Amino acid sequence: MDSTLFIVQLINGLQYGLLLFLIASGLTLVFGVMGILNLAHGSMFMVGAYLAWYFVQQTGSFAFSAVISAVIALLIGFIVERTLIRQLYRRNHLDQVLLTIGMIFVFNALQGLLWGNDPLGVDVPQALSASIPLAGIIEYPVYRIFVAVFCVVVAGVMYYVISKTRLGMLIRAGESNREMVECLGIDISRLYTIVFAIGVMLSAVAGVVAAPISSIVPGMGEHILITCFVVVVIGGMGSIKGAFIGALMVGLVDTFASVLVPELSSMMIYIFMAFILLLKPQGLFSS
Amino acid sequence: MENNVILETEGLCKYWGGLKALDDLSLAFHDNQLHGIVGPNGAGKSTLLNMLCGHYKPTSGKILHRGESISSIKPYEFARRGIGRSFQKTNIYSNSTCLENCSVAVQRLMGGSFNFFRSRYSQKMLDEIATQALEKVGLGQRRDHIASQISYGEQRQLEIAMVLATSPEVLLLDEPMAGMGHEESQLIIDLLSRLKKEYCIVLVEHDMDAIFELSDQLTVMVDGQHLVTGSVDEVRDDPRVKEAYLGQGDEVY
Amino acid sequence: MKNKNKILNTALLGLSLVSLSTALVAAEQDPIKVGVMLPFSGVYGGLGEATRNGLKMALQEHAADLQGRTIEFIEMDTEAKPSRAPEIANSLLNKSHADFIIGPVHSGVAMGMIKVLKGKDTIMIIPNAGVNAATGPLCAPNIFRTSFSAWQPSYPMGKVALEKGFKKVVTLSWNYGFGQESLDAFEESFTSGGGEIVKKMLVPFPKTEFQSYLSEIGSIQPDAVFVFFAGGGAVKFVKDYDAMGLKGKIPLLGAGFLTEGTLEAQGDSAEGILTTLHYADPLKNEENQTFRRDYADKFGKPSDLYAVQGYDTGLMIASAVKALNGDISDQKALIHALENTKVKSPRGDFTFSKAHNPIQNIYLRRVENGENQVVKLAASALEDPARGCSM
Amino acid sequence: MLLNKRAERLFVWIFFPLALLMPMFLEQNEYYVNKLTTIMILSIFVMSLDYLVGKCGLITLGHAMFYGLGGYIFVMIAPEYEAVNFWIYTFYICAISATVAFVIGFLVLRTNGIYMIMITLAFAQMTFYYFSDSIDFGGTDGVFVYVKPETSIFGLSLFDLDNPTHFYYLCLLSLFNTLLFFKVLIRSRFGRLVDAIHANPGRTVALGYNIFIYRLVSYVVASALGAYAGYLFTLQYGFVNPSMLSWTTSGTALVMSILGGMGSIYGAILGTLVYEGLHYSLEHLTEHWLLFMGGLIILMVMVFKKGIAGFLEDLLEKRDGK
Repeated sequence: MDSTLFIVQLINGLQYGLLLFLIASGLTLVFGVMGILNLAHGSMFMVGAYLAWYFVQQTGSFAFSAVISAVIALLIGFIVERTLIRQLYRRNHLDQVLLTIGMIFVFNALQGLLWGNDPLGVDVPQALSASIPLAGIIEYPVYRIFVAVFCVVVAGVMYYVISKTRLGMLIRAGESNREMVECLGIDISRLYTIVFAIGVMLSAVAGVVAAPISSIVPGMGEHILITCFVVVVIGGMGSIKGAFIGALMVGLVDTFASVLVPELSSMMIYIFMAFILLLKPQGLFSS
Repeated sequence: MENNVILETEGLCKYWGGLKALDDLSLAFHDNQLHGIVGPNGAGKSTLLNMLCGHYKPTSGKILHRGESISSIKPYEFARRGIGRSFQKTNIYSNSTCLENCSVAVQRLMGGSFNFFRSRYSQKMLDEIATQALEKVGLGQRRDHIASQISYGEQRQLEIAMVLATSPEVLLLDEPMAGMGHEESQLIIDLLSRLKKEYCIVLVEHDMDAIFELSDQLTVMVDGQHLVTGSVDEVRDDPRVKEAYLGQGDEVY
Repeated sequence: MKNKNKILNTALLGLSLVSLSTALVAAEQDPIKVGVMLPFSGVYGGLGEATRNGLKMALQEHAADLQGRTIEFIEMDTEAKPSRAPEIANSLLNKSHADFIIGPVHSGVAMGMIKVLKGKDTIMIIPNAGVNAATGPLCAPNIFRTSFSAWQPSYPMGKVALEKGFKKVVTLSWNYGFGQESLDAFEESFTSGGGEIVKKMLVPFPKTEFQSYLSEIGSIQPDAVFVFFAGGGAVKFVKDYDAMGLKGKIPLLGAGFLTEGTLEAQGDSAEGILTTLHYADPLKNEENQTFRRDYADKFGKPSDLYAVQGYDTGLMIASAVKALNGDISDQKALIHALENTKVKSPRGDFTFSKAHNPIQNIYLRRVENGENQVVKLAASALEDPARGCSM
Repeated sequence: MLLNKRAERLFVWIFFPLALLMPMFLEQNEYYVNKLTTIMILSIFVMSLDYLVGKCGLITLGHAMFYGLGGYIFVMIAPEYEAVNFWIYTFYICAISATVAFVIGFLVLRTNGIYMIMITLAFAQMTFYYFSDSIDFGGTDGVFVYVKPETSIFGLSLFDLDNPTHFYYLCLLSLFNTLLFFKVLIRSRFGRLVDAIHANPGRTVALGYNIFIYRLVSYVVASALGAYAGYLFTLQYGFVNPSMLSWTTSGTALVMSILGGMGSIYGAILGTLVYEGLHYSLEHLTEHWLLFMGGLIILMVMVFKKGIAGFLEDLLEKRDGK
């Protein structure tokens, strides 16, 4: 591989990794604070993409669609937490796995009912539809760069919120000690609702921004979910920082594996994960 | 007659991050003696016990069993060397009968734990040893009761019975009388005074009356550090102890 | 809105079927049982639905050919899960005693079905799955196919590429049977005419993160790229190909599925892509014009390739039943009748090869204004070599 | 007593005699015989999972890996056009998958809880992709088994695997043996340790047991049985496909297991029967069966925690109480 191609692939890997971070961050946040393993997280990614498609069809404005989709996702998160997830705090991981598998079924069925099964696509918003020349004949789409920047901004905002604000303080406290937060006189169940809804929204927003660069198909959530698992397991369950590092690693490993060892490329991230876990059974940044 | 040293620590330290839970502790525990350990909350008593049974690994320093360093062996190997422990919070198999609780303990010595086919109920000898352990702590009549349905005091006794059923030489007891009424405590005190004739016992306990009554050797710890070790009378009269306790103000005796 | 239409249509379809069957209630014979094994949920759900619509439409139109016999449909959702295929096929064979079993879309499911149905007392007709083996090593008297073998649509593209003067080509596909067979077929005709495959890339199925592959293509700079993708993957690939600036610089060739049912989602990115397939929506022949008009009237949405394949399956059944005067109890006679059917399909007339695969025209198409316009006939009456079939 | 719950005895006494007679009623309809066979094969698989999750407390989301391996190992080691001996290959397959489970268990069991769920899943995905991408084993299209094994022991052949009814009885026998095996295992001294480790791992370590070894042995045993189920499934229709290894297979098996009653072992049969029955009827009722299936699973987790076995046990106990 010559050096220009290497750099292009590096960009590809980082960009993919950043998108993975956006999806995985909600998963790891919800797990870290609430101890809930949400297998339906991928379904929310799918829901985000379908919502984006639907509203772009209706209104033609991507930005508007993004906002309204995020709000709807927040609502879904709120309702799901209040009605279902709430019952699970004192149960074991097995019940969480089963409940969220049931949710995957329901979301998939609803998607079929509401939007059918044809592959759909969302156009890249006009303002971001250009490409910039990169090397040789290769151009790099501006939208992908926008996605990468967006993900970095989200990461930055999350870092700020968690380390500097009151909500962040509660989140950190909730991670380490549920009783302590309760002693502080904070309504922990409200905190949980907020965190879960934010987690759902992050996943859906990832679906929205990924919509123009992916094909919107049934089952898109499950595929991405498993990749997100790899990310958060490598990073350490519950660690946002870990999810960030893990996502970049997975993005790079996946990209370079597909070029260098194509026969093994689909297995490579799992092999990589097994390797990390051999060294650190709890992931890189587990708390 | 000088009793043999069974268990020793040499310069034992445990740090949690920057926090020194245990700092440079050197103690010796003797056969057929009860060694009491007291100190205010956070003095490092439980940490010490957790290290003596292999649950925590020392940051530095050594644990010696019969002169041999055992700091690096696996937790379950401590029990195999005859170092048995009870826990601060009741830690039993609460959905099984008392007999079954002890049977698990006995089975380790009896063997057959990899026998897939032979019924666990088919060996008399195992039952007998387990029953003996129960009888030793006075739970003979509770043999076939489900552990979660006996009284709290009895559960603490059961826990000691389980340790006894492993045929240990060292008993590490973490507050066996915590949360008990006076009468129940008295039962345990009687039990321990009988047991200390046979075993090396390390007892961490907040009940000062009990510990003064039972201890052959007594160690006072403060803030993870060793303050004083000696007989009950020596410790009672030591000015440093008074100061430490008065200074802390939360333990009165 | 769209959904309402769908429900309404389903209801209408149901009604018309009811009226159809009541009209023929006088007929004394048992109904002909047609088992349908298609995916109605998941990624392939849309394909399954179109195929079923086409099938029912043909059998309704040709109700008169059935010699008074009615049709009873037994529909089973395969979920495109191969591991469930044997069980469902078994249920249609042994529980419902279906005379015909139509399906599937997915090649893996086809393998599972063939395993159960091969040589049994039913006729299996494959309306889509293209796995070569079905009319190759696994061919059997009671297995027919109305669609194509993986080899068929891709083989003629090799010649087209040579005609266009391409010498060095990169091929790319998902790493699964159908994709590989497509690439092999292209390679077969392309290299035999002196072309060179500079690189063959296989993407793990169903991965749709194509950036690294596209970057590599950009750095190799071949004369053209030949790909096999379908459905969601095809949408994503075509859009990414454009976004990476390769469109217009390196011509994109593909097996026709690249631009079937995906053009709307692909948008402008698909313009100019050359593909070969046994059908194209705008084909000028009369059958196709009528078919497309009627289908759109009936189901409220435009027809597609999969609807055509389902439709042809229906035509084939109707014509065999007619030839036998409604008596399909003798399997040998039925197979004979089916073998000799000449299907007047919207794709143009076709007949069956010895291995029971269509002998059909393959068209070269080019995407213009969001439609696959026919450029020319790439191969006329092309017959699959049916390697390994000993029938 | 081997079967210590009343509900359990009742079930075993009703189910097995009934299952024994079933083919007589269904002789004319091969489909139901085949369907029941599939259910019994799945029950073996679910039972091995139930043992791992419910009895040992080892939650895995990768058990399908062994189900698939059972089939693929057979395809790998058996000659394509020659009938091999069923029993010998049963041994080979169990031995090979046990070896695989030993190695993987060694890595997986170092972790616990959520990590174990994830890592088992990762290993299963790894195998899934390996077989999906492998051309030698048919990739996503899968492979056929052209010749079924013969079943002679010392020249005596009891089962003809091409005959659905014979195959049915082979699976019934296998299911019965698996149930018996697990029941004996749980009653044994090894079973005492399994119970102890599940109830209170920390205490068990403090009593001097190396719990890792016991977990590993359990994992190996359950995996080998899972592989045996996959082997039977492969033989039933002579077809192996990577989707046997997919995580949804593991997930569905978990649902069946909890529906039946986690840790009850015989509940695995109940759970599989009911799940498959529901699936079958919903599928025939509505195109949107997925919605109802999902709803039912959610409902089950919320209000039907103990599963069918637990429900039956409570019911019988209540009656006894009166």
